[in-house]
Amino acid sequence: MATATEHTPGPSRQGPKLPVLEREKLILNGRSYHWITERICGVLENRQPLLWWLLFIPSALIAMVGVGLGLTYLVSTGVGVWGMSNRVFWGWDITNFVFWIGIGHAGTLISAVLFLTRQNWRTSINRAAEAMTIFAVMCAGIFPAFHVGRVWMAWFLAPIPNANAIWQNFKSPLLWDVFAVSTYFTISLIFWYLGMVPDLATIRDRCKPGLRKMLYGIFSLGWRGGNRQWSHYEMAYLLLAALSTPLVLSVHSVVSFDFATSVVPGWHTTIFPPYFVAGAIFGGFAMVLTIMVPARQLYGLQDLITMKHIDNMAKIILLTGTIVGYAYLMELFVAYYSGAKYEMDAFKFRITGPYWWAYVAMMSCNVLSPQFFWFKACRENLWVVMAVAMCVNVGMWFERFVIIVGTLARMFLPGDWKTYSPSWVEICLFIGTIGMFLALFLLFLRFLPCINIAEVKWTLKESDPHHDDHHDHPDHGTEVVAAYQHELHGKGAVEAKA
Amino acid sequence: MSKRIWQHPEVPADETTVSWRGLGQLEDTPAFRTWMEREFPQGVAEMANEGDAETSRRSFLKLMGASTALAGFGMAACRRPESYIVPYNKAPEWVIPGKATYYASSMPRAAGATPLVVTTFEGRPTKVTANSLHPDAAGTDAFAQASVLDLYSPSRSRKVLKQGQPAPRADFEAVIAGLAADKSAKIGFVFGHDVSPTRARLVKELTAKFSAAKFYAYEALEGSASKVLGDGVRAVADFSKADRILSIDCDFASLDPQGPVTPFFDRRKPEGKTYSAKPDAAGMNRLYSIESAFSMTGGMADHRLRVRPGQLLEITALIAQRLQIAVPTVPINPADKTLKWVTAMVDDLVASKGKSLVLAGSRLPQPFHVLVAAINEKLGNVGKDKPLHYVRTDAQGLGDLVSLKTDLENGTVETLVLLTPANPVLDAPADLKFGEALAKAKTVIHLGGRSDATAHASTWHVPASHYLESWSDARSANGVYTVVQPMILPLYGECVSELELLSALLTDDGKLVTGEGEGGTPSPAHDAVKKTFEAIGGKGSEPWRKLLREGFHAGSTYEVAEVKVPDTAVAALPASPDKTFDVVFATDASVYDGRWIDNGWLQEAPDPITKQSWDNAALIAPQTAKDMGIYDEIVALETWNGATGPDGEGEHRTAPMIKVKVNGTEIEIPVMISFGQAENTIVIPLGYGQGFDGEDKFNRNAAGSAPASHVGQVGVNSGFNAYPVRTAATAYFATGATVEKTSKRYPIAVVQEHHAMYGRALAREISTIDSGDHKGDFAEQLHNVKLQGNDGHAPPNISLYKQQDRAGKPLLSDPLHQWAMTIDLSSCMGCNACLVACQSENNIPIVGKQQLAKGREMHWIRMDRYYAVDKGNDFDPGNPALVPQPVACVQCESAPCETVCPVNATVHTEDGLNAMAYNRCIGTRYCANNCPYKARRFNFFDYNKRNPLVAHNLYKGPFGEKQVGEAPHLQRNPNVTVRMRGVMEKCTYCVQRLKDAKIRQKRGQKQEALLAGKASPDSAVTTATLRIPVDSVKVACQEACPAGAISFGNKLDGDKSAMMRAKGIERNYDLLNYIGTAPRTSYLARVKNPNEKMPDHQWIGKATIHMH
Amino acid sequence: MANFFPRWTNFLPLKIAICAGAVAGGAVLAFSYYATPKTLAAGYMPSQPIPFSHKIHVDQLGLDCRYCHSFVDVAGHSNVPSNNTCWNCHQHVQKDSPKLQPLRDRMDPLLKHPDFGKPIEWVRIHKTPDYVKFDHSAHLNRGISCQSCHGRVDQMEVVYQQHSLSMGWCLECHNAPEKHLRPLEEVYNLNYSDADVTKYTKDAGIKTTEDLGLKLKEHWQIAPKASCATCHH
Amino acid sequence: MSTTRKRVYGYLAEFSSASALYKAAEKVRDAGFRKWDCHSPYPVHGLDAAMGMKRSILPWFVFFGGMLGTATGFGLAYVTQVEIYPTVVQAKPVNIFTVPAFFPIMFELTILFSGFATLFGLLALMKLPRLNHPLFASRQFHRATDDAFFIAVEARDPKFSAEGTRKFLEDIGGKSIELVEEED
Repeated sequence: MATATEHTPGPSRQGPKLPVLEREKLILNGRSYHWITERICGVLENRQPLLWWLLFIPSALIAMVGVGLGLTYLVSTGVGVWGMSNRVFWGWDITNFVFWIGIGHAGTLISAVLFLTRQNWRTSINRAAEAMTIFAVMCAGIFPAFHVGRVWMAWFLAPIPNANAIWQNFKSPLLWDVFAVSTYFTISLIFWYLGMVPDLATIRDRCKPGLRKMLYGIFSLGWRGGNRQWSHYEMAYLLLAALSTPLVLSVHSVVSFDFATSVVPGWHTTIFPPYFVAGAIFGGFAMVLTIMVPARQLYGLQDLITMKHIDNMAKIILLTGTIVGYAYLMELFVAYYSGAKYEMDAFKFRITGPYWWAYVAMMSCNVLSPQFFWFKACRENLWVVMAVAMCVNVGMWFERFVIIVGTLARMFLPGDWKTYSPSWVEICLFIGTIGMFLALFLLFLRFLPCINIAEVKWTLKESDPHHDDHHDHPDHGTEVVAAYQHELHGKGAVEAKA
Repeated sequence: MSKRIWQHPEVPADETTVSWRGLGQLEDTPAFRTWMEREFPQGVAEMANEGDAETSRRSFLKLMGASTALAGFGMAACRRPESYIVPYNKAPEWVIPGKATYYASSMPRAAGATPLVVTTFEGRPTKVTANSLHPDAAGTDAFAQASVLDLYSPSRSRKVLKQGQPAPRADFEAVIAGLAADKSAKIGFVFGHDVSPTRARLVKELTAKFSAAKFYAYEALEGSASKVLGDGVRAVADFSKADRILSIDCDFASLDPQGPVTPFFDRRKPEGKTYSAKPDAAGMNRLYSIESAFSMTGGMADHRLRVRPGQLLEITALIAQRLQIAVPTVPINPADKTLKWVTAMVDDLVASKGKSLVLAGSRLPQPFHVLVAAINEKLGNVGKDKPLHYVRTDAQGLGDLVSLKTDLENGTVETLVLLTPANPVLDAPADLKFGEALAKAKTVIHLGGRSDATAHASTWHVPASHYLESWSDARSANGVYTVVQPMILPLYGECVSELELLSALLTDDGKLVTGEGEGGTPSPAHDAVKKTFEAIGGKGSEPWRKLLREGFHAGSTYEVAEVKVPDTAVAALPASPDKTFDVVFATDASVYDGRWIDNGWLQEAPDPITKQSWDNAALIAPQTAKDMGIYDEIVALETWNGATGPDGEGEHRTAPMIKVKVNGTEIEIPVMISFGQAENTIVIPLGYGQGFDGEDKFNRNAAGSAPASHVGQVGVNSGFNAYPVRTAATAYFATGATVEKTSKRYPIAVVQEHHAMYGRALAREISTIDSGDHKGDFAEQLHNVKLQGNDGHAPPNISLYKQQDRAGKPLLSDPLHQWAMTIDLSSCMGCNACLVACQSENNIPIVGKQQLAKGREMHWIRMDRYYAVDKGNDFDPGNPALVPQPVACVQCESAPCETVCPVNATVHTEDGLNAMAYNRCIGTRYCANNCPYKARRFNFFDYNKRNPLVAHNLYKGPFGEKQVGEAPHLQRNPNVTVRMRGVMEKCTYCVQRLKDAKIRQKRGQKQEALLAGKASPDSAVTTATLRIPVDSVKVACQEACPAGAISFGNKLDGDKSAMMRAKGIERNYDLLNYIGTAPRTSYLARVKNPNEKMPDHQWIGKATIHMH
Repeated sequence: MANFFPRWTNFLPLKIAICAGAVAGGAVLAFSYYATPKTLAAGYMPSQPIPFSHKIHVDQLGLDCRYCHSFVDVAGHSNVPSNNTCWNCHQHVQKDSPKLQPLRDRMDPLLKHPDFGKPIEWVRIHKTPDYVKFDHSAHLNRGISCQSCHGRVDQMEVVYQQHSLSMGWCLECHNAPEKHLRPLEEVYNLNYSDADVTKYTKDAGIKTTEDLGLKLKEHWQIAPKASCATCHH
Repeated sequence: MSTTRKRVYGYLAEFSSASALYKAAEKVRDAGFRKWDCHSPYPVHGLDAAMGMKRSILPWFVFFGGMLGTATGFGLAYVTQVEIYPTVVQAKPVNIFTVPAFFPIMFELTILFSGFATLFGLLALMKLPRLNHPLFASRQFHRATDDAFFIAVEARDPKFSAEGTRKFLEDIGGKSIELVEEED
């Protein structure tokens, strides 16, 4: 992530030459605070490019038709309009659910885990990634909510005191799921919104009086940027990051429990939680790339979302893709090592049985395609990056399909084996959620700051109150110091004074 | 006015006995007798007359029509809608609202009546089951179980038709009156092959009255045995006495009954019928089967030889020859293997002389019956106390269809009354051209339950009363006089029963009285039956009451007929020419000869062999299919990778169409692979393709020969009609058929797509002999049943948890009852009786062909049927073993489904059931995914509210057509919730019956207290008084099973319960034991009893034994 | 520049929060009180085609419950009497009462009324959903009185639903049946009280009906089930 | 700005950069002011110390919120599953040994309640939402969310004086010093 350079000290320097790690700049071309404000707010203040409309209108239509009509037909007629049977009880519904919820994970990971690990490069992408989380979880939520046979009875899932004196089964992974996903959505929403408050205030302060100013004013809560607010705010942000990190790990673990706690061969395996979490991060980053690379071009944000960001994400995809590939192989080994016929068969049929093509798609998209990222040239070529990201999106969908359908269609008793194929309603609904996701994301670009303005400003060199102090510090080898080093020294200085 | 005899201030002392019959709950105690006298009181003062008493209890529609209006599905509104309680105006006798009443009756059938106990609720018959008191009781089959649905079928004929158009019944009554007046009428009557003493008596009276009257009997699948044995003579087998049985293409266990079959199955259990003896192969019978395609019987066989039908006679002659019966006319050149097989088998038969039994399929041509009669005679098997005896039935002097045709053509018969359950216009041999002959009659009166092709070809069609609506009598297989009594007045006013019609013709004025007479007098059929019975059982009301109570007259049997061994000089049948195929016109397990085509339960029940539903297909062995060029590769029984078959799977499965040309005519029909079938043989089940509408894939409605009006909603567009290629000479099979491929394909619905166990020891099998394959002798194989397959090396399951509640008590806390079940694969043949019984008991909907193809069948019992062939089998690798395995919810003690339900909709009950609360279920379907047995069924649509039989209807949602008519709802069991869409359902061991039994038992506490005169707090209540008597409560599948394969009972009864004894024997194993689900239903491994001297003995009983 | 939002808006969020909280809390309270079977079902008192008074027939005339509800201890379903049960007496008694006109129309052939022979449609008061299988005989024969579910019907001029009949209400008794258990002799005695206890026991420690209920529970091995299939199948 | 007499909110002074703000803040702190604040477009590091502020007490809110969540999760699960209506599922015990099955929900509720505690605790500590504020009346304050750094000293502060404070702010490098008055 950083390159070691030999730095030539300025002519005024005396003393030994010290090699230091110079960070690549996160914001290029020495942009000013105001430029950043202008640039980011410009995305939502200027007229939208034609392309926005060209994308938004079809997405919104697809969302309305696919999700709206699809769900209306589903609820009015019955789950039978989907392709499931009394052999394969889950199909595209839960596949899509796990797919979308997995995508959400990158957002939280970027905003929370990278925050805690002081990865400042996250600042340019975290807002959009968090938005993606919210929208992906919304898309995901549609499936478990509406896949139930009696959606009008879904309130049975909520622990409400009732005249029937009956409660939920707290031992059910599905109930854990309900709690995990709703908590995840709520916390992500809080995190996203709180992170946005100072930026909404920025927009508010740029607005002329009117409806826009009122709305931004209301949602920015009267933010004044006073340090007595910033102080608590930063603490809250840190706490939320600390809460989200275990949460994001738990959510996909709990999703994996749906499978791992069952008795179904091919599901009943303890490696599922880490395997699912890694897969979720993997798929999530691919989706971030899929969306951010075009958005960056569209709105000219190259100075904010730099090739360094893309490079970093590509490396994460490579890492998690390799973990996922390891998990795929380990599954096979564990099945072999168990010596249980049913376990071995489950994987044999997955790989060679009626859904072999799904397995091949999964393996080639998830394990093989990221291997391009070993090469810097590939990581720097946006076309390759986009292609791999798209592959991973597809591959991760197939992973869930293989796990769910490939397993259920060939379970314990050959007498009940029957394959499954989706109906047009399921396909429509899935495409509808893609439309919904895009439409929501485009609305987000249109109305909300897609990059965290305050945090980006914070990463500039001059935002460190001590950035100009260092000329006086003889123990520094260079005046060009990485931002995080400034922070460290800045703190030391404060403490010394206090 | 009032007839409410139960209106006593005090309670009858022992009204615990409402479902006394057949439940074994009450032994013959004095209290029981007292109660019986009260139940059937002599000379109850309030009764106006006897007939009044008989009809009043059945007058439910008249009195209680509004009661069903109560069942409404109301969402809780702010204030609930007003609903009404509509009591009887005059309460009918013996009807206790909300309680079942049981009546003994029977279902008349060609092979002998099936004695039944009929469950009725407020006068609605809802369920039939075997009358176990009857001496010829042999369980029920799927047809008997499904017959109750016909009563309420929306396809049922309910209007009188004249030339196919609705006409007033009064017009028809005038025709009858005219006929009755004309004593010289040239009138002919065609009956079915069922035997009714009253009908026989009326025939005599008719002969006396109408001098020109002629009588015939016809059913489509009739055989020619009586031509060999004599008029009205039948062979009846007594399987309890048969040590060795040879079936020559005779499905005696299922579709071709030759006598009460339960004793056969009893002797398939090495531990004896009730599992009380030590396992011993000596007590078992041994079944040899020679057949061309798998039948249920063939699946049970210890040794099975597959032979194309054209060679069957040769094999039969060979057997005769080995027994020194000369058959000079039949050329005998058997293959080596066949000769060895037959020789060893005949040796075994000879060794069991007098205790062996040879049966030929009743539909086989005459020469077979000649030979088999001679063989049985030679083996000394015939006679009293022998496995076979001949009886003379009441159905004598009846002409056949050929003579009827002649009589019609030459004008001997001008008025024809068709009373047969068959459909001769459709199902008569094609070369007879019966339809043309029928047109020559002046008047044809057709009495039938369906407005089928014959109904439309007749002058008059009259809707027939269902047997549950009409008075009649019948004889069971051995000739026991058995009553058919109505449970309900005919649902539709125009219905007429056979005896009512005959009675009307016998009256002077020809007045047709049906249902009940004016002023509630009984139907003339009642009087006729009573008169017949008086001659058999004696006069007076006591024998009559006993008959109605028990359903049969004990001691009455057919007279034994002496049959002269016929001349063995039989004519050879034409040989099968080279490169042609033999075609078997098979009896269908779902529609029989086509008469059940409108019965949804039967249509939906998968064929026990092919597992196909809703259609028929030409069945062909894999090798033959490859030879024909239908498939490029031999279709494998088992693939290494679990791939889908060549025709696809589920909703995408289509079958290639072929043209079969035989007897000079050709039909197009889809092809299915059937394993274990003889090569070069095409099996085509009969009875399908009776009517088509615009939804038919091949637009066969356009041809016009089979319009949709000939069938109802169930049977329309169902299957392919093979009758047009069947001739009188080839009524059962034909030779010389040629086959042509077409490019067309037809979608088929197959419930089970994979036929092998894929190396998993699921339906286990052992043999009674040591075959030298290191699996040891019978004892060792028994010992290792539990270790077959994966279970041999899986470590035991140890739970981390103690199964305790807060107080440290066990979770399954009921100290009185812990339910469990065993299913004995040794006697289960895989018929659908249990499946249909479950459907009728538990209000299970049908879903239609399209849904079924997708795999959305709702049957709580999935009848898995596995084929297994040993890799080393060099005798006949194309002849696999067939092992059925019914799988319903096994009520795991540690049920994986329960823990995953988020809303507690499925939890365990205290007595060990895996309960399902439908109204709590939200339909996540997680439970079903996590069920290793896939025993759960999901209501993907509102099958109960949206008619699944109307094309695309389910997919129309709120705009779809609602269920047709009110009648199907009347069949519902009021004690079982009718499930709505979006909920999961499954077997719960008929929990409604268990609960009912428990409540009845607990009521005993009160009886005891009151009778002893003690204060109730002092009355003794012990575990013994509260526990249901041993094995007294039966579940629906168990009751229906003709093979006694299902044992059910209370684990806490210990060895007193047959179920617990079965659990104690070594054959007992848990399905998928290694997962640790601790199922309450366990299976008993199938035992094959091969003959060591047979050339194929080492491949017998090896379905799972080599799996590990 | 001036403030876009007027000063009063500073307190608006708090006011909105308080109002929303109050409304939501109120809604929950109102719903849990009014929209539960306790309120919705209990107290239902429809008028019947014939204003039959249980008070007169039971309390004053002393008829046993089973005179009319004759199968209540035999069947799961408690039957409502058929017309001829009423007619047995009322063809002789209260022959002219206008209240009984509907009965006479149906039962007296001499009136030649179009309703002759038709049943009377009584308005159903106690109703469990169709997926609930409540068995009267199971309760009555094990010492649960009519009164436990139906209240003092003998004191009712017009019958109304006294209890909610909700599942939670059922479970209360299934978990602690002793409060309702009584000797079988007292099951139809709706007037059963602590005073009756001494008739059935000499144990001085047993003073209240609940004490006796506890004893009966143990003695009769009463262990009501609470799993689903007890009522739902 | 109107000429009517209004209540004074305080002085608002702009500083050129984050470091200028930082140094000025130290001086304001050392001068003993209490009611004052630094406004910046992003959180300036170290400013808490420079302003002499204590560490935020928000973590305590969150801690107790989280504990409440854990307790709610445990209570809800245990009371309903073991006490009120125990159901037998997959032969799992219905006593304290079944609690491991409740961990996921206890965990999730811990996080959920912590999250709400963070949100509402933060709003309470920041005294937001407050849509109207005298500073919004300033003609330059809107730049505080863009690229300007301000120190606002409130008139409520006991050390505040109309002239002295202005001078003080000028001395520490403040520019465009503005007297902010409350509107009504």
